[in-house]
Parts: sequence; C-alpha cells; structure tokens
Amino acid sequence: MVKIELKNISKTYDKDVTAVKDFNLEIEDGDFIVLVGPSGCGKSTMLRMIAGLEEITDGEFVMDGRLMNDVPPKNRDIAMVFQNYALYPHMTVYDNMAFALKMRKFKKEEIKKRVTEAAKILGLEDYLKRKPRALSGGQRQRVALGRAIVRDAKLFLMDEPLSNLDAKLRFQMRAEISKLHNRLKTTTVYVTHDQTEAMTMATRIVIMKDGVIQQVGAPKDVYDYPENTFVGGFIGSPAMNFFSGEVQNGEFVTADGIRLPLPETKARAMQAAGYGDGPITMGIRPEHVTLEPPAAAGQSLAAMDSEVIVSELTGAETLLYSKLGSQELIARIDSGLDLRAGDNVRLAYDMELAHFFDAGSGDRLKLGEEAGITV
Amino acid sequence: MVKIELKNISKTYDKDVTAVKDFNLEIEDGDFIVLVGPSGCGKSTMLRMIAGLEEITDGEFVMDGRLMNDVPPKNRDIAMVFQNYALYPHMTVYDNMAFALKMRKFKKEEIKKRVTEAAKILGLEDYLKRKPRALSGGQRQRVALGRAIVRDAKLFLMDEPLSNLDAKLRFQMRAEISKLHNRLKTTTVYVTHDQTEAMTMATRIVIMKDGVIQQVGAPKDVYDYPENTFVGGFIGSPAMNFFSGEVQNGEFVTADGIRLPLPETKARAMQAAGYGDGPITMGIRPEHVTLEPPAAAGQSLAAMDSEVIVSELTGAETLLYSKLGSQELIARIDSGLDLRAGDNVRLAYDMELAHFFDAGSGDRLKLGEEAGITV
Amino acid sequence: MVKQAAGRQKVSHFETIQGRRQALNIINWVLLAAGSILMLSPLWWMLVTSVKTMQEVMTYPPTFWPESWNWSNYMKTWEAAPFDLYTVNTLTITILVVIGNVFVNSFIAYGFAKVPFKGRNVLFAIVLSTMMIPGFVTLIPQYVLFAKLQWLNTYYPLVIPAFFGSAFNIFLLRQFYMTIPDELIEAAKMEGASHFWIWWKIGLPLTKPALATVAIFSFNGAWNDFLGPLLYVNDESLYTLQLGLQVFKGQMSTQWNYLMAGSLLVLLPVIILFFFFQKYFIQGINLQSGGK
Amino acid sequence: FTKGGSGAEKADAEAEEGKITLDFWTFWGSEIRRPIIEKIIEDFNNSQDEIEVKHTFIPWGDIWTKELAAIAAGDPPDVVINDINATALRGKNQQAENLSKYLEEDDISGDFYEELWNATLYEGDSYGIPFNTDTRVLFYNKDAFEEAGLDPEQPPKTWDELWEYAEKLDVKDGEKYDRLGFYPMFGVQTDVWMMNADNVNFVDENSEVKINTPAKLDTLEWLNKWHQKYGADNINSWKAQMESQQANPFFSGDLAMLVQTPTFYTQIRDYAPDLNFGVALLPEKEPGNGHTSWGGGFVAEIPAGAENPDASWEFIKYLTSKEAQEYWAVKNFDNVANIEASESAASSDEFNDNGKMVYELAVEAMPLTMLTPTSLVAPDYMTLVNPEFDNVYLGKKTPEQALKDAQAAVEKEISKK
Amino acid sequence: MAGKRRFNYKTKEGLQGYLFILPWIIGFIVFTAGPLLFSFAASFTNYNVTSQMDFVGLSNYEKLFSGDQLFWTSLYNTLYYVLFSVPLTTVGAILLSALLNRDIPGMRLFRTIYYLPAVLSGVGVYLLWMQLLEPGTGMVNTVLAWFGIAGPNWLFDPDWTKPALIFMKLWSVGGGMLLYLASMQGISKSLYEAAEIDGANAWQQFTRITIPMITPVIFFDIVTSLIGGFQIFQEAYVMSNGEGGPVNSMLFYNLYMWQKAFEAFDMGYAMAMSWILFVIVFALTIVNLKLAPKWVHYEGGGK
Ligand SMILES: Nc1ncnc2c1ncn2[C@@H]1O[C@H](COP(=O)(O)OP(=O)(O)OP(=O)(O)O)[C@@H](O)[C@H]1O
Ligand SMILES: Nc1ncnc2c1ncn2[C@@H]1O[C@H](COP(=O)(O)OP(=O)(O)OP(=O)(O)O)[C@@H](O)[C@H]1O
Ligand SMILES: [Mg+2]
Ligand SMILES: [Mg+2]
Repeated sequence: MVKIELKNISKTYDKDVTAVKDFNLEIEDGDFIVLVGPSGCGKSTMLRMIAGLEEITDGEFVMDGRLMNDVPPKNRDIAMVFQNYALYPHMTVYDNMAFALKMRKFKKEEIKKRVTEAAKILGLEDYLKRKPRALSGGQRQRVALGRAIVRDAKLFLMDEPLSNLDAKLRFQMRAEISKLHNRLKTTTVYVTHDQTEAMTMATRIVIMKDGVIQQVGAPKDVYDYPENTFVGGFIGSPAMNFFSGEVQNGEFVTADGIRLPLPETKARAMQAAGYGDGPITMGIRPEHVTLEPPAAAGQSLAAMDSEVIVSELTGAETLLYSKLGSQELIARIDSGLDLRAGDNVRLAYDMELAHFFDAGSGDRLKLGEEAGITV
Repeated sequence: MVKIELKNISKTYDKDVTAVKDFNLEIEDGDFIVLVGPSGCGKSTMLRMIAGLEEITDGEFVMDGRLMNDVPPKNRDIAMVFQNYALYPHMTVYDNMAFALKMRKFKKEEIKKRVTEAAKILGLEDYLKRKPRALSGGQRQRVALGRAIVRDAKLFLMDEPLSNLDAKLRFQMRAEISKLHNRLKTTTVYVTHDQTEAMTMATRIVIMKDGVIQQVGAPKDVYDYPENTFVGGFIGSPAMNFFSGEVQNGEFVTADGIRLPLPETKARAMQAAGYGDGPITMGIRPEHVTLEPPAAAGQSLAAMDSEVIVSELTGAETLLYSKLGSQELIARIDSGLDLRAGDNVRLAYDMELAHFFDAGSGDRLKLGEEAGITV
Repeated sequence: MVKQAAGRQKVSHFETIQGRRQALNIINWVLLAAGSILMLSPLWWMLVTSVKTMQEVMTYPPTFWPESWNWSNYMKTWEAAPFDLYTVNTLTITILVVIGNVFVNSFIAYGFAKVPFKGRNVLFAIVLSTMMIPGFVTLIPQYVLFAKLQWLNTYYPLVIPAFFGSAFNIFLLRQFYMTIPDELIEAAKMEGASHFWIWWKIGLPLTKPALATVAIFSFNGAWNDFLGPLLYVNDESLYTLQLGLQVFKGQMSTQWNYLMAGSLLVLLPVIILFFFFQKYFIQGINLQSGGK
Repeated sequence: FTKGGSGAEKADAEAEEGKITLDFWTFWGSEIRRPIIEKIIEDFNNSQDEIEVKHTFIPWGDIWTKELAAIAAGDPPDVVINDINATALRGKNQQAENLSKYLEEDDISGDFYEELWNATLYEGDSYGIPFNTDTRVLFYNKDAFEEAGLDPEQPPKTWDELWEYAEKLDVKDGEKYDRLGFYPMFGVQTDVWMMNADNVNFVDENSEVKINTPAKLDTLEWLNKWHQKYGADNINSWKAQMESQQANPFFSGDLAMLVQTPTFYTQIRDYAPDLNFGVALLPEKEPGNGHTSWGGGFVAEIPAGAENPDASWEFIKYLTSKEAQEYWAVKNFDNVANIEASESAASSDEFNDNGKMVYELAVEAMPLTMLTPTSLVAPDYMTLVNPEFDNVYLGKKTPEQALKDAQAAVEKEISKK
Repeated sequence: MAGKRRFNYKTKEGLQGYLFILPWIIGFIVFTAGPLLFSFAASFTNYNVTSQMDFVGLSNYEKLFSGDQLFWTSLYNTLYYVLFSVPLTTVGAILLSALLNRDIPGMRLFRTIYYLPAVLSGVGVYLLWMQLLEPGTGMVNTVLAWFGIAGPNWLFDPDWTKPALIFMKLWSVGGGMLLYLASMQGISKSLYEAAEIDGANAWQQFTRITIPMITPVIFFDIVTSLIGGFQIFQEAYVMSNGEGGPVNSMLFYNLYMWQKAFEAFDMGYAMAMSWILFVIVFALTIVNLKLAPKWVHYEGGGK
C-alpha cells in the first residue's frame, strides 16, 4: 500500500558499532521484500529504523514521498512482528492481539471478529484467555504474528516471525502470509533465515552482510546468479561449493591440479573478460554435483572419483561429504543409495551451471548468461 | 555419559492443561535424542521436567539408576539451552558463559580458556564484553548455546538452540554440536523444528503430538516407515501427500476413482492383513512423485496427467503444486524446468515407496517391508 | 507406587527438591518467627498497657502481663473525643491523598523514565533536591503561602499537593519504570499508542507492585500525619485521628492506657489494609514473559 | 472540603449577632483540664454580651509552632497560652502584643508573684499575663522513713541531711538497689540545684555569665558525689523509668524521696492512693542558705497581629482574675499565678488533708521559687552547658574544668551577638 | 534540513515528556519553589519570623563555620548516624525481603508483622522505645542478658545513644522491605531457572541474580535513606527531650537547627544551616547518580 525509499541509510550504535552502512533500496507498493543475511548483519536494526524505534544515524527514509525520519512510530502506521515477540505480559492473548485495534478505536464487534479470525488462522483459538506466560514458545510467536496481522497497516515488518514454529505449521503460516499479502497487497519487509521462506515468499530478496547490501533481486536470479561468493555461499543450503584454481586452456584447474573442462562458451567469455589464465574461484551448488549420471543434452559434465567422508540423510535427499583434491565438497544426491564413509563414488560436476568469481574480490564474472535478468 | 529412563511421565499445568501424557523413553548413554513435534506439543515441558525446573506430575525420571524426580536442578549436572535464552541481562557475554563454571569453582584460567574457545566456535569473540541487550537475536541465541557448551555436564538439553541463526551459521553450529557430541559422547536431548537438524544429528528421533509420543526411531526409519499418518505428514518437508481411497484388485483407487496400480508384494500383503478392499489412506512423499521418468529397475510407477497449480522454486528444487483428482498434491522436482501455473505435466507415482495407513486410526499397515528396522 | 526400586540409591530427604525446599522453609520460618518477637514486642507492650488501669501503668517495676484486662478502656478511649468524626475526616484526607499519589506520581515518573526530553536529568536532580531541605525550614513560608491562598482551616493544604507529585514517590516509581523492557513500550508505539495510553495500559499494570507500595506508603503517611493537620486545621470538627489522640497526652502526665488503646485502634485499619493489600505487590508480574 | 467552609461560616454567623469572637488556643485537651477551662470560658461568655470566646485545643508542644506560623501569616488567634520563660524573648521579637497600654489603665501587675511577673517583661513592658505556675518540692515516703528509723515528720532540711537520710533509706542488694534513698537528679537537673545553692541564674539580668562560681562548683561536686554513690548503671536504669512517664518507683516505695512539682500529688492520689507520703521544701545547701526552688509556668498572651486586642485583654483579665484562677487552682490542683487566688485555694474545702498539705507547702514555696527565663542574648545556651555537666558525671572532666569550659563557651556565644 | 526535522520529532516527544512532568512542575512552582527561594534568601538575613529580616550578608554562614562548636558536633553526630544507618538498613531490608519473598505458610502474617514497625510512627513509638531500651528492666537488655550479653546504657551513655537510634531504625526496616519485595516480583523466573541449571545455590542466586536485578531499588533506597538520614530529627527530639542527649550525643543537625529556629527564633541562621546541609546532601546525591551506571542495572535500558 505504500512505496518506500531508503536512501544512504546508516546506523551506528553507541558511537562505534556500525550496524547498517549506506543502505539504499526502493520498495515498490505491494512488494514483499525478504531481508536475509548472517546473524548480526543488521537486519533487525534496519527494520527498527523503518519502524522508527531506532534513530537513523544518517540517510533518509521516505514513504510515499514523505520524509519519515522524524515521524514518531505511532504515526507511521506500520505493523511489526518483533524478533523477540515483545508481548504484553499482563494481557491475555486476546487483549494482546486486540490492543492495536483498541488504540485505533475499532468497534468492539469488529475487534472481536478480527481477533477471532486471526486466532483461527494461527491455531490459537484455545489460548485466547491465557497470558503469554502460560504459552509455549511457538504459541507466543504466533501471538506476536497475530498482533500484526489483525491490523491493516500500511506496511508490515516481520522479524523472523516463524522461526519457532514446526515445519508443518511454518508451511501453513507461510501460505497464510502469502495469501494475506496477495489479498491486501500490503508492502512487507520480512526477515528470515529460512531459505524456503526467502525463496518462496519474496518478490525480491535483499542479502546483507555486515550492514551492507550484497545483492538485491528476484529469488531465482539471486539463486542462479549470485553477485559474489558471499551471496553464492549464503543462499542455498547446503552452501555452494567453492574451489580456488585457475583457468588453463579452457579447463578449470584446481589448486591440486585437478582439471575440469569448461563449456566452450564460458571458456571463451572468460578469455574475453581477461580471466584467461589468472586465478579464479569456481562455485558449484551441491545439487549440481551428481552421481555418475548419464549426461543429458546441453549438460557439460566433468566426472571424478571421490571417497565418501560422510553421508548424511536429510529425508528426501542425502548429503554427501567428499573432497575434490584437498578441497571439501558437498553433493546433494537422491536418498535411494545407501552410501557409507569410505565408499568410492564417481561424482559428476555440471560445469554449465557452475559459477565463476574473481579470486580477489569474490565478484561474479559476468559471462553473458545473465541476459534478461531483472535486477 | 548417562543413561536415562523416563517412565510414564505426565505433566499437568494448573490442574487442567495436560502438556505431557504417559511419556516413556529410555535414553542410552551417549544417545542424541531429537524431540520433534508441533508447536505446543510438550517438548519444552519435557525438557524442563528432565532439568528439574518443572515438577513431574506423575511418573518417574531415573538417571543412572537413581530416581531423580526430587533432585534439585543444580544437583542434576545438566546443561540446558533455553528456548527463550534466559540470558543474565546484567552480565556481559563473557560472564554469562562463565557463570556456570564460576559456580562450579573452576580456576580462572580454565574458565577463560573454555569461554574463549566457545566464543570462537560461536563467532562471538568480538562481543564478549557486551551485555545481551546490545546483541542481535542470533547473537543472543549463540550466547545461550555457549553457556551450555562450556560445561561438561552429564546431560545436555537443548531447546531449539539454532532457530534464530542463518542457514550457514546453523549449518556450522550443527556441525560443531555434532563434533562436540562425538568427542564427549554426552547424552543429549535436543528439540528442533528443523528437519535437517533432526535427521542429521539424531541417533533417535522422538515424535510427539499433544503430549504423547507417536514414534521413536532412527531418523531414516522414521522417515521411511512412519508409524502413522501424523508422523508421515510431520516428518519431511514439504509434507507427505495423503490420498484417501480403497484397495481394489491390487490397485489403489482414490475417492475420485483414479486408479494407481500397487506393487504385487504390497497388494498381497494388504490382502493378507485384511485390507483387501476396505478404505485406506495412501501417503506418498513429494520426492516420490516425479516428472514422467524412465522407470528404473524395481520401481513401480504409476503415471497420471496433472495440471500445475503453483510452481515454487526453493533453490535446488521446485515444488510443484497440483492435484490428483480432487486431492491436493505436492511434487518435488529438479529446478531445471521452468513450469508455470496451468502447464500440463505427467506425474509418476513411485508406488513401491508409497505408504499405506488404516483410514480410521491412521496407523501404518505393516506390509513386511520394515524387516530389520531397529526401533 | 514403588519409588525405591532395587539397586537405586536412596536419596536423603534433604537432598530432594521438596526436602531441600522444606529445610530452607523451616529455617526461614524459624528465623522469621524469632524476629517477629522483636517486631511485636512494642506492639505487645502497647496492647498490655492499653488494658491496664492507670494505676497499674504507673506501677514499678512494670508488668508484662496485666493484672486485669480492662477492655472497657477501649470504649472509654473512643468516647473521650469525637473519634467517629475524626475517622471520617482522616479517611477523607487519606483516600484523596492516596489517589493523588498513586496516579499523579506514576504519571510523572513515567515521563522521567520513558519519555526522553531535554533537561530531563537536570529536572530530575531538582526533583531529588526538593527532598533535601528539612521541612521545618520551609514550614513558615509554606504556611504563609497557604494562608495567602485562603486554604487555612481546610483540607486543601493536605490534599492538593498530593496531586502534584512528591519527589519520593516519583523517584520510586521511576526506578520501577526503568525496569520495564523498552520493547514493550516500543511494541505499543508501533500499535499506535501514544505515551499517555502506554502509561495507562502498559505502565500502570506492569508497575502494580510498586503502585501498591506507593499506595501503602501514602496511606500510612496520610493516616499518621500529625504536623499537617495540626498546622492547617483550626476547627476541631476538622481534626484527624492523630490530633484526636493528643488529648490523652498532657504536659505533665499522659493517660497511657487510653493513648495506647487509641493508637492501636488507629493502627488497626492500616494493618488490615496491609494484610489484604499484600497480594498486589506479591503477585509477580513477570516482565520478561512476554518476550524471548 | 465543605466542612472547612462551614467552620468559617459559623464564625461569620456569630459575628452577625454583633459579638466579637475570640479564638483562644490552649493545650488543655485532657478529660480533666478541658472541662475546667471551658467552664471558665463559659462563665466569661455569660458574664458579658460583647465577646464570645471560642476554645480550641491544640496539642502540647506543637501549639507554639502553629502559633508562630499563624503570626507569620498575619492570621493569629486572639489569645494563646504560652510558656512564661520565653515571654520576654517573644516580646523582643514582637511575637506578642505589648500589654503596657492596657496595664496603664488596669494595673494588675501586683496580683501576681513577682518572679513570674518579671519574667513577662521585656524592656519594662509586659507581653503576657501569668496564668499558672509550678515549683519543686520534696516528696518523701513516710513509711520508708519509719522503716529506716527516721522521723517521718522530720524531712531533711539541708543537703547534708539529705545525704544522710538517703544513706539510711537505701536498701541494697548486691550492686542493685531494692530501694533508693534519693537521687537529686531524678525530676530536676543540675541547674536547679545550682540555683538552690546560690540563687543566681547562669546568665543574669545584665547578661553576665555566672556559671563558674564557687557555689556552683560546690554543687557540681556534691551532685557528682551522688552520681558516684549510686553508679551510672543504677541511676540510668531508674532514670529511664522516670523519664518514660510510666511506672514510677516512688509510687511503689522503691524510691524514698523525690523532687517533683506539687501537682505530682494528683498522680499519687490517683495512682498510689495508699502511699503514706509527706512533702517538704527543697533542702538548702547549708542552714540559712534558703530553700530556693525552681519553677516555670504559662502566660496568656495576645499574639502579634491579633484582630481584637481590646477584647482579648478583657478576656485575659478575666482569666487571670482571682475568681477564675481560684477555680482553676482548686479544680485542677494546680498552682496559679494570682497570689490571692493561690492563697485562698490553699484553704479550699475541696482538698482533703493530703491535698491541703501539699498545696499549702506549694504556696509557701512559691515566693522562694526562681524562674529561668530564656536568655535574650543567648536563648539556647543550655545546649552548651549541659554537655559539660554530663562530662563530669561521666568522669571525663573535673567539675572545675567543666564549669570553666561552660563559662567560656557561653561567654563566647554571648559575645557573638 | 534533515537535522531540523529530526529536532522536530525529538521536540515533539520531548513536549510529551514535559506534559508528563507538568504536574510536578506546577506543584514545584506553586508550592515548593517559593518557600525554598524564601528560605534561601532568608539565610542571608537575621530573619526571626516576626519582627526582623535584615540583610546580614554571609555572616550566618561565617558564624557557622568559624565559631559554632555545636554546628560541628551536630554535623559529626549526623554523619555518624548516616554512615551506619544507611548501609545497615539497606542490607537489613534486602535480607528481610529475601526471607519474606517465599511462598510458605504464614508468610502473609510475617510480612504484616515485619511491616508493623513502619506503620507505628510518631512520638508514642519513641517513648515506647525509651522503655524498651531502659538499661535495667528494659526488654532489649533483658533479651541480651539471655545470651549473656550485658547490654549498654543505651540512651544514657553518649557512646551508645547513636547506636541505639540506629538499632531503632533497623527495627523499622519494614518499609524498605516492602520496596524490595515489590521489586523482586519483577525478576524473571527464567533467570533463576538458568542459574539453577548453572549450579548456583540459593545464596548464589540471591547474590548473582536477585541483587543485581533489584539494584534500581537499592539505588533508590540508598539515595533516599541518605537524604532521610541526614534529616534525622524526631527520634532525637523526643528521646532527648529536645535537648540533644548526654554530652550532646544526640544533637543531630536538624535538632540543632530546630533549636535555633523555634527556640531561639534565629530563623535566618537555621535557614543557612539548612542550605549547608542541602549542599552536602546534594553533592552526595550527585556522586550517587554519577556512580549509578556502574552498578545499577536497568532492564529497560535506561533510555
Ligand atoms: N505455565 C504454563 N501454564 C499452562 N500451560 C502451559 C504452561 N506452559 C506451557 N503450557 C502449555 O503446555 C503445552 C506444551 O507447552 P510446551 O512449551 O512444552 O510446548 P513446546 O512443545 O515446547 O512448543 P513450542 O515448539 O511452541 O515451543 C502448550 O499447549 C502450552 O500452551
Ligand atoms: N543496542 C545495541 N547496541 C550496540 N550494538 C548493537 C545493538 N543492537 C544491535 N547491535 C549490533 O548491531 C549489529 C546488528 O544487529 P541486528 O540486531 O540488526 O542483527 P540481525 O541482522 O537482526 O541479526 P540476527 O539475525 O542475529 O537477529 C549486531 O552486530 C549487534 O551486535
Ligand atoms: Mg535480528
Ligand atoms: Mg518449546
């Protein structure tokens, strides 16, 4: 319901801890921005600045053309789910959820209607009369979420709102939030550590590190075309495998001298970009390292023998820990096979889907494949 | 380091809220038990009873042969990570982690050594002098974890210790905890909502629902042979697809009359078990619904045309929402293909890997495949 | 149930949770009971004196158990002055003072604790400093002030100032507000509450124990106030209990039995109030339970 | 708050009748004194139809703080009973109205004991009319006398006799005393005995400090002798009892002799009716030295700024008249300032034998009684002097040294003004 | 520009702040400031309430510092009293509240009993204490004698008068106890649980959790008892008959001031005294306020 511009925003705590640095982002009306990044990278700080709870040390926060830096939180019409819930301990679940509506002088029936509805969505019907003290962790978190969704705010801020819920419930809640978003089109900024949430809910993902934006983009783009090794390693779980090495004669040669042939187009583009035979970092996602597969059309596979170090069943798939030369490696394979440590396997690397980065800066080498990406 | 018996344990709050009911479990020395279940099912309550923070309403808790019900927490020598951290707000991170050691009269240098080491593992070196208030959510959680791992307790209890960490860090922490466990072999009870954690860390998983144990078993067993529809639906994300229908002439017939041929052995076993043509529930995991695949040896595939409702990219794979007749269905397929809502796909069901449950009770039909499972 | 299965170590009773708690409780109880004697001894003395005849009061050495319990002293005490009227008067003042103290001080304290504004620390230091000048130095000028306001011989000087805050209570409540996590205030701000509403809906309920304490202190203070009514009230029909009790005290001799009976009667409501009011400051408000 | 208003309205209503209303503040609220003063007021109110006196009881001690505040605020009561000793000081500070102009017309100064009257004068003008007074006499236990082989009709007359008697009356049980003969500083303080010795105040009319005098030194040494005789432990224990104003060992016969005001008799009458006691003048230092005693009292005064001083004067005159005074004296068993009233009360039929005995002695003692009016130059010099006496009893200073120091301290204090 | 707007937001919230403390500001201006200023001004005069108020410059202050032995005596007595009574009552109240903050039968009654002394107030109590402290048959020494202790001559021995008053003060720690009880209610149970798991015993939990968490109230208690301690008056007034006790050992600052003000009517002098006291107490309070951040823990972040 609102367009937001964040211009050169910085935040310094206590004069010396810089939590956010030169943050620039435009959020369109109805956008669903997911903010991800390592623990302590400044996500919550960013949300709190948008909410007006933390002073913006530097920069401008504009909402629908109006400079908001100095507007008090209560006038911003923003609903927020706090990372640590911040429920009112002396109020029942019902009153916690009804508080904002009461403040806004909603009619009693309307309040009741909304709260009951939210409680139903959140599976909290049975707990409306309880105080937060007598709730489980996940129930508290749902109350925190409920407190936000009963409102029609201009902007939703959600700080890891589902982190303490079980997979199934999280899945449902995710769906409910998406549904809500589809219905109301309320601009939302959402912090999560859950890759699935990030990938499935976002219209755009913002990846931060140490208070600095690393990349902004649609989920698929971010996944497929990480701007740098950090993003590549951060998005996707298990993380992308990185190998340092260099390009030699159209082949990627690891530090141990293992040679992986490059697809021709890539090799040529690299040459053109001046990475002909300099040091380089290659990244490949675990799912693109497969077990001795029959190469399909358009695939450029390089296969190597490896020894299984650990094989970890995660349910649908198995994570295979192995090595490429001296460098560690994770592959993600179907769970059918029962592999043991010490087993020998032949792993194939889908070089077409591999990523290449500058060895020094870690920035992605633009090799032409990004054409048509909307950033 | 310790063997634990939990016998018929029940917990009732305030006379009427039953949080845990008739809980029975033996935990072997060195076991790594992961407790999972929906939000509010009594996991934290269980841990708190083991810790001695909550009175056991009924039943016996025995540790190394000694009845513990009445032993005060501080004499139980248990380390615990609280779901809500419970950090000491007036102490620095260092002091938070050092507290237990100080209480146990460790030498100053020893304390320092341990805390610094833990801080290094947890990436908290830079924050040792801060108070919890000036930490991010994830940092706080790591302090809570650190407080436990500096100790050599007889038993570790961890209540969602990684829920607020980013994927990468969580991955690392998981590895560290596993390492720690491998080194010290400390018996551990671990609560998580993260399927990967549950599957990879546990020696045994305990699945609870409404305070009652649903199944106990090794991760793979639980995943492959869920005891009932609840477990089947709960373990695995996205959840198992369930179809109600009945068996007719060696085929599974959905409510809409769609027929899926059963593997012969299964059909026979079912007949033998008296489910010849009664109502039945079939469960099939999303990864066992694939795109028109070439049937490999030993697979029993049944293929059907379906329309894509939503296609959701989660990174490595795509979740395909579709329908089988009138019943919803999720398939998990490789991300290569770019499918859109409305596309027509032919989905194959791997009936060999499908699960069958009693339509009434939801209990698994034992069709002989569980031979050799250690429960 | 067989709790002591074979092979299990026997746990000594005082090592168990209940056992240890019991042991602690018993020690606790004994300590408190012993201390109670010290606490109650003056009260006992008052009680004993109140039922003695004056003759026995003056007996040397004093008796710790009265020869006879003259409960009629209480009747006589009550009739010695219009104590019914004084009770009503005292109650009127006390209730108003308590209301003023509880609400207004809480309001002011919230401002000092949770609303940042310029000069807050300086103003707060001034608040504190008003406690530092001995009352009787300002007694005369203050009396003159109230005389100028035409408030003499009314309850205004006793009651109205209570509606403008007192340093002690402001300071006390401020300290309690400072222990409320800012997150709760922030959450309320996000939900559109103004500071006023936050004070009313969050601040007041969360500081209940402190408010109860202030209420008890204020009640106590107003109920036992002697100098205030003495100075500002002239009409004996406006007298309070504490002033009334003075009739038993003479320049040379004092009617101890009546004075003690009267003092006990006056004390009684405060004790009863306290006994039942306790639950408000014992009832724990777990400030952190709303968060992680 | 309407009550506050109604009080004022009432006063207005009365004013409408054309009467002057006087606010009269006393600290006499007890069930004994209150009816008596109110009867006097009623009599006065009935005796004429211009003035209506309204009595307000204000607790003892604090009454004057309140009065002071009211004077400062310009809204004082019309007549207040106040301490006689500070009357001159109040005159000096203009807290009370100068009564000279009334006295010029109605000179009643001769009606009162001279010592009392003089205490009301500042620079020759009177600022309050003496109302009641007291003195100190020696009460003794006749039964104890007999027991100790003393003649119950021959109380001690000198300090030496006092000592001698006490020795005989003492009943000792190890370190403790079952009966104490006498201790001079129960009931009165060092200063009273010093005056008894030489009839001179610490600071005389000319602001000369008379502390370090031979007679006072003798006194201090004598008192110290008593102190050493009984020992601090015993004395303190007994003294604590006396000061608590409860359990009095004299009533129970545990203390044989005690210096007290004549009104102490009422306590004996009420609380120890069977006590067989006698009274005597304070013993003198040596024969012929004089049985000088010490007392105080109260005056009726018109606070500065009172609205109707003329009417107030009328009322004060009535209060201090023989009629009212005698009524007060007899009903209260109190010493009054009016000589005539005092003397005729002594023969009142309302007193029984014991009462008569005490009252007569009191009247006899009155002319021998000194007052210690507050010094105008150093009103609180006793704070400097008392610790020096204490030091002597504690053995920390010799009497000589103590008096020297006290003398010096007070001289210094006076010189500062 | 941005700076100016930020100022606006701050100012707006600031205005609300002033609104909150407005009652106090009004009360201060109307009821307190006038008398305070008056007393300050009068401290430079020979004000005697009724007839004179002439400017005398600093002479009151000079006299106090140069020639007034009793001023120093009273200051010494007061400092002595404060030095012992403040720490003792604080510790006493905390310990008592810890004992009373348990859920065992009879606790309500105990709390009431321990609070009683705080309710008993006024002159009567002090007279009562004189009786209890009576060296021979008084209850205090009687009890001490049970333990073989020969009790001192409390109110008659100049070395023991102040301890007697401190003892009396300790007897009425019920008021402070109430404060601590109230503040202990705000401590999260989970902290105790964590400490329990960490192996802290009851005493350690008390010193490591309870004490730090109630520091805001400890701070309050210290500051106010310091202020109150310096103003000790009525006890001494009653128990020494307004005179200051043996060897002036109970001549406390305010008692001496009272004598000056209401017995000698040297109000100007008394007011000068009061401002000297003010400066002392104010300085100590500021020191307290400055030290507070080092040891007082505000859960609310102290924003
Ligand atoms: N103090 C309490 N009083 C009453 N009921 C309680 C109390 N604490 C927990 N409960 C209830 O007991 C049940 C189990 O709570 P518990 O905290 O063990 O759940 P949980 O499995 O840890 O859930 P989550 O994953 O959400 O943390 C919940 O329904 C909860 O509402
Ligand atoms: N009040 C504070 N004072 C000082 N530093 C702070 C404060 N709050 C946060 N920080 C620091 O600022 C950085 C960013 O914190 P923030 O809470 O925004 O992280 P986050 O991205 O939300 O992390 P998480 O995922 O762990 O919640 C962290 O390093 C944190 O330690
Ligand atoms: Mg955060
Ligand atoms: Mg939980």
